[in-house]
Amino acid sequence: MNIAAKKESNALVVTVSGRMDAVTAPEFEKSIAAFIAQGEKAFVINLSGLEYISSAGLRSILASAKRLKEQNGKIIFSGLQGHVKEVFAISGFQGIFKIYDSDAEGLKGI
Amino acid sequence: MNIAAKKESNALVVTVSGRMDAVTAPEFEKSIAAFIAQGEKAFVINLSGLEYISSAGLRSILASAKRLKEQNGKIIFSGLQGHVKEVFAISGFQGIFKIYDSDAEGLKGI
Amino acid sequence: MSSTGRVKMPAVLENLQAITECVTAAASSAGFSARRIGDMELALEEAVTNVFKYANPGNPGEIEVACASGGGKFSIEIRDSGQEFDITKLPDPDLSQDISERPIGGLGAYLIKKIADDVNYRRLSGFNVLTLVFNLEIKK
Amino acid sequence: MSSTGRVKMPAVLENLQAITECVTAAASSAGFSARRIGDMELALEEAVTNVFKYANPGNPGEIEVACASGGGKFSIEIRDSGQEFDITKLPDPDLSQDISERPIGGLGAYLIKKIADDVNYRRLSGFNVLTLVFNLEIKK
Ligand SMILES: Nc1ncnc2c1ncn2[C@@H]1O[C@H](COP(=O)(O)OP(=O)(O)O)[C@@H](O)[C@H]1O
Ligand SMILES: Nc1ncnc2c1ncn2[C@@H]1O[C@H](COP(=O)(O)OP(=O)(O)O)[C@@H](O)[C@H]1O
Repeated sequence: MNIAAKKESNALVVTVSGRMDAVTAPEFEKSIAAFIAQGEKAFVINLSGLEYISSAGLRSILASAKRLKEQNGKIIFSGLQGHVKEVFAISGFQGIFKIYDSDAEGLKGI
Repeated sequence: MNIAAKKESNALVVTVSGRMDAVTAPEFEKSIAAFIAQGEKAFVINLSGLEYISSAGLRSILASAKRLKEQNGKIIFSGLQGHVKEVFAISGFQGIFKIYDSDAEGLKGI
Repeated sequence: MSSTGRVKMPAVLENLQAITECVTAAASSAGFSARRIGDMELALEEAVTNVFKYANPGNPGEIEVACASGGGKFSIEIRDSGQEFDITKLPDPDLSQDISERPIGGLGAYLIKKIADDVNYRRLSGFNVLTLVFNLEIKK
Repeated sequence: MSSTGRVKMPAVLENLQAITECVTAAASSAGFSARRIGDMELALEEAVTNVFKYANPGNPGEIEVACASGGGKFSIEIRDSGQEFDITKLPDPDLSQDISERPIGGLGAYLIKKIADDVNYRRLSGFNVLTLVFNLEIKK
């Protein structure tokens, strides 16, 4: 898994690529927690380069979203592909998160 | 396996990276044969990015060298690393081929 | 002709990748698409991480994963000697709850059931034996 | 605790990667370095491609590869039902010949013998059983 962040005017765009599995998912949660500690409150998570996600990944996404919600923050997603899209659909994450095709649309919608 | 070629004044530098195994090695032999057919007679084979070689790789190297020898051509090697260096040593290829640290030295020595 | 694979290892997270690679390599040689192999990988990860996390509280046990292709199907059998537990009996999670209400976790078994074409559990002389079946043709 | 792996597949080049990945995954979980795993991969490739090429002239048979770690060693057992052939009996190649004299091929068995810490062949009820052993400590 690789995590890269880019500050935009109204949100932090975090691009996650590779695999989010039981081994790597905790890193994602830690990164988001660190950004929140630095004062970030709005996140666009770009998953266009994410090839694989398991329930461990969903777990760290939901934990991050709960933490943000408590602080009136926001987290939305962009660029979901094949397998990741399917897992978001099956697990109902498609219904509880805002999902956009691109970062630009996400930044407008946030 | 990835093969890239660059024409220098006195030789063609062919950079081979990745893996040269029973599945991929025949591609190397085919590429060299095609370059010979195009009139190339002197080759510096840069193996600095080659991670793995098996006897199938040695086979296609020796076959290429024999073809070149018949036509008074030349083939030398540069940049061998760890595993590849070890396989060249065990198989005696270190003794029958000229091996240089860099392409520049190879181009001088050819 | 059929292809089979089998691994037996300590049931710890460090072995997730080794177990997964054996199974996906066999599935790939059986002719499944990369996409469907990703599905299998997911169901397998969910099943084996549950064994890592819950089957042997206190000290890690062993896990054995066997896979076989044949007859247009590919089956993965996960066997552990931990406490008896049948994931097929778990109720489905409530997917309508929003972010604050929704419990963290509880999706693993559900993903397995949704993704595999067939899921079968047996308790066999002290072992949990979970079998996941994937049809060679794309599901549905 | 020990780790074991086993694959049984049609003995064709298309399965080289699947066989290799199972063994290297198990070796990696057994704690070998990437470099030593590369050595194993080489010895394994040489042994299985010989089975693919020579064991069953005409129609491909099956190959079974089993590996196990334990006692500071990792062993790989390659089993096929092809014609009886003992690579440990092959004479070493002449490494002093120059490019024009040197025959193409004949290095596979030699590489196996040089790289594995121990090589053992048995003919067992119609099967060739070749065992390659690697010590956990770096050789020599
Ligand atoms: N092998 C097992 N042994 C004992 N309990 C288990 C086992 N597998 C799952 N469970 C129980 O079932 C619950 C649901 O499992 P699962 O759907 O995979 O989600 P999660 O592991 O994220 O909670 C777990 O929280 C655990 O309490
Ligand atoms: N499993 C086998 N069955 C029959 N003959 C074999 C087998 N393995 C190797 N041989 C014979 O031994 C020779 C040397 O094998 P090897 O050292 O691996 O080199 P290569 O395969 O490149 O010739 C082969 O050319 C072949 O004639």
